[in-house]
Amino acid sequence: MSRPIIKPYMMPRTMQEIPFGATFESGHLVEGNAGWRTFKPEVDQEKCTLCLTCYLVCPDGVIFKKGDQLCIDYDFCKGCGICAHECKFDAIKMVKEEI
Amino acid sequence: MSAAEQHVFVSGDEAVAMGVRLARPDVISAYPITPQTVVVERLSEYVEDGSLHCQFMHVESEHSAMSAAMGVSATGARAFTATSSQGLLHMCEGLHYASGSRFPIVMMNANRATAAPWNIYGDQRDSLSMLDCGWIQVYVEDAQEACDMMIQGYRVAEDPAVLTPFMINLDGFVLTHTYELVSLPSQEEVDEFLPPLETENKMDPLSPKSLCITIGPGLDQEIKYQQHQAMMQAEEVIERVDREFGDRFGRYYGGMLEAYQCEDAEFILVATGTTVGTARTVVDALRSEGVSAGVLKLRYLRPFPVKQLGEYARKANVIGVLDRDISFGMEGTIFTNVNSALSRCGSALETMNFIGGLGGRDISKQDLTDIFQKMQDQATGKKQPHVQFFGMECETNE
Amino acid sequence: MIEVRWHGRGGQGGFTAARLLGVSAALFENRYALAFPSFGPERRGAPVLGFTKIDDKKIVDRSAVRECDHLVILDETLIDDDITSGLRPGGSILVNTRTPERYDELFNGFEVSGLDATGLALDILGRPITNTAMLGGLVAKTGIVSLDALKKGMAIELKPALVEKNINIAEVSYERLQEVTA
Amino acid sequence: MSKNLSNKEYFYGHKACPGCGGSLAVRLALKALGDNTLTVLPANCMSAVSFIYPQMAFTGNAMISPFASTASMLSGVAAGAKARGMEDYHVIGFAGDGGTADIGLQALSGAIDRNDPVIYVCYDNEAYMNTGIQKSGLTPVGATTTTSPAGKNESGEIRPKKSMFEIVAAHNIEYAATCSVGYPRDYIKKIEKASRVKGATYIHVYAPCPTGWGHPTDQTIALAKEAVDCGLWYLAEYEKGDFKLNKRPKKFADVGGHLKKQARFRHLSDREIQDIEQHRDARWETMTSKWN
Repeated sequence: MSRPIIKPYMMPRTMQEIPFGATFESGHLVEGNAGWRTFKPEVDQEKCTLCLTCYLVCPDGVIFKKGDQLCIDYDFCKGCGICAHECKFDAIKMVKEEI
Repeated sequence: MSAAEQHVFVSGDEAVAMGVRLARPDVISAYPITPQTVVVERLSEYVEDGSLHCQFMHVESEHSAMSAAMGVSATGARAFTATSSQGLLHMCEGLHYASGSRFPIVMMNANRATAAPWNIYGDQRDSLSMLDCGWIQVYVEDAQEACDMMIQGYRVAEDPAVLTPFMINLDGFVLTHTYELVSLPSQEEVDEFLPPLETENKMDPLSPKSLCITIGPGLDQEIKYQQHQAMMQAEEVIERVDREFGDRFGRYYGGMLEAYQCEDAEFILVATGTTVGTARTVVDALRSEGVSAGVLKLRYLRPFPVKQLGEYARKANVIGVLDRDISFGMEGTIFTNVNSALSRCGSALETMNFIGGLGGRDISKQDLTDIFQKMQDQATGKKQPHVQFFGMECETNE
Repeated sequence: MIEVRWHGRGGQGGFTAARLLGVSAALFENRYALAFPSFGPERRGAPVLGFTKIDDKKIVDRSAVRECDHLVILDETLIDDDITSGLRPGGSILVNTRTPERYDELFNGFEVSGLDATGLALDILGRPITNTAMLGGLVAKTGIVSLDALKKGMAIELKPALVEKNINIAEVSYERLQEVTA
Repeated sequence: MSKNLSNKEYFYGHKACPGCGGSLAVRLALKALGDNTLTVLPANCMSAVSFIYPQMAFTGNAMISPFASTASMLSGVAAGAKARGMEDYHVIGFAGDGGTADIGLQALSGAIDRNDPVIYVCYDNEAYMNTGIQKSGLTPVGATTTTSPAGKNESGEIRPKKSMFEIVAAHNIEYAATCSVGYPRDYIKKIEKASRVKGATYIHVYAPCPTGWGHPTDQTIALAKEAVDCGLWYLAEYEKGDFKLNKRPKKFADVGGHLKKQARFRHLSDREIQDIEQHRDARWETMTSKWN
């Protein structure tokens, strides 16, 4: 797996479960950042050349290639729009998030 | 005394360096400051001559010395540092950080006055102002104890029930720069006594960790409770480790505290560090005159020997507390701690605080004899201030 | 307990002598010793004191030395009216001088010996480092430790290149003082 | 695309503001270094957004250092890793502009002086953003911050940025470079280069902060690139005692246009913008005449 996933986590109920010495498991994610978005990026796979510039400049690292498709991990995309702005092929559009 | 022991005639600082060498730290990060300097000089020589396989990191400040030691400890390696006075104060942030992270760093501190005025001589205002940093604090009386506590220090600090940093305090100059006979155990014996460090809270390539993480109001208090528990558990570990050390090397120091002539003493002086030695001779002299005097050597101030103190206080008439420190506007810090301990033990004993030996002022036998006299006066109804400075050079208009 | 006070200047080796005496007593005569300098920053040329305490039992009193039994003066320019302060009545003084008689009045009541340690050091070491000469003299004069213990102490404490010559100096000064005091 | 760039994400699920340049700098550097990287961050935005128990955004080993001691803790980690016999690892730190040029400068100097095998990255967003946009030693002339407010009497920050790159180079460091998240490939290349050096290295990466600079979140990369193109930032390397400019714009892009895209500069008069241009020209005069 190239990126960590959200795992369910119960907050400690006993002292034994308290993270010892303020140390905890790395890459331990309990929630996404999807709720931060107002706009979300949508990829036009036809226009996309898989140049991966968007992947390179994404501060959250949520863009990845799967086969010949460009994918976005919407659990963690914050909707900053950098990918859409930097795409030279106009292959990513920011669209209003619909709930 | 074991047959493999070697005798040397060294200063307190050198005894520390020799003890550290026997404890085999992986990395030493230290910055020089009088009167700790000889420790880092000797350790540098040991690293250079190959008698200590260790990296010596020349940091550019005490703040960095402690930060580097934490970095070392964060990889699970054994770290040592040493400082004094202003240097200890400069480290203060790191002291809290290290204890919260449960890094079993061992540090030597040469007790020295804190500026202003600028003063390089001994008192205990530096380490006593750090009592709340979450470090175990021990105060030693001579070079032998200093050397031995370097070895015991790692053993206690690294105990799974403790995992708390450990500060060994030596009175500046009077101990750090005085030469005396020290017995050094062999490396093999120390290796048997002190196993390599094993700890969970470290960077691990196979199971990566995030250290010194952010924890909000939701759980921070529990982390602090955990730290407190570890410190409380340290008491039992300190006693056990000291006993085992005594069995192996023939020197048992009394664990949390050592009582000298206290069993039946009416007048007990509570003291720390080198002053205890002088107090022993004064107690001997008073005893020969029929005064039932004793001295209680507080070895550990964190954790604090509450129970033990209470037991000795039960039979006493007056307890005097000698502080080479003053918490301005209140009293000596050790006095505050002793009073709290006694009150918890249900003792309503008279206690008196004697403040002196500041900025390197000598504490003479006469000073201590006078202190015992004042305690006797108090018992016979001649009431005095509970907190008094002794050995003043000028009239104080009190 | 025997208490010795050493007077010298930074760089003359007064404290090293105090320490060597302690080493010899502690490691080679099964006794206890403390050796310490006057505390503070070290500066070449400034007056410094050294102290050695020797006893048959462990020395626990670490308060400042107020009184002493023996005074060793490595540099006679340090002599002033107060230099004998704290020296117990009848105590001994060893001073590095060619003319000890000039201090007869000042040192009245004490057992005074002179030793031309500077001359001796210049002859043997080629440098005016007088500490080991004075040490040999003190040991001859007082018998605090044996010459043998002193030599052993020097052998383990001094830099290897310096051991032979310094032992030589101590032996010569030991003999001289024995002649003087005999 | 760099061939060696890991497809794994080592900095994920963090709580940095949308469009954060600093988080991109951290992400790309860690991807360039790959598995078994030991990371140290002082108290700053990047640590504040990634160690929020129980959400740990670093997938590798990472720790927070005291603010002043990113570099010394890095040195300690490097020494400890060596002592523990670890193999194939990198030790990297990420401090901000304040954490580097102000409070952390002494420790950084010490680590470079010791030539400890660590990569020190300064992500420069030109103010103390974590505490709410206060002026740092790397805040540029004219920028308004909460402690260098532009008002009736002052026009924002009045002193130029410290030249961290040259300060570091003056230590005769093994390798140092300036970068911008607007030129990500250049940045990755330089991180990779630093990772091959056996001693201390320093990478200074220009990283816009939409929150602190007052620009739309999608402009981060564009502004970081434009800053280089208009000459307010530069791409350079210091290696084996030599300075080298990696990019010499033939003609600078428009400074005024660039500055006016950011709320922090919007108060500047034409005259003040001209002053900034003049300062830029003088700086480039020195760089182009003295550096290769």
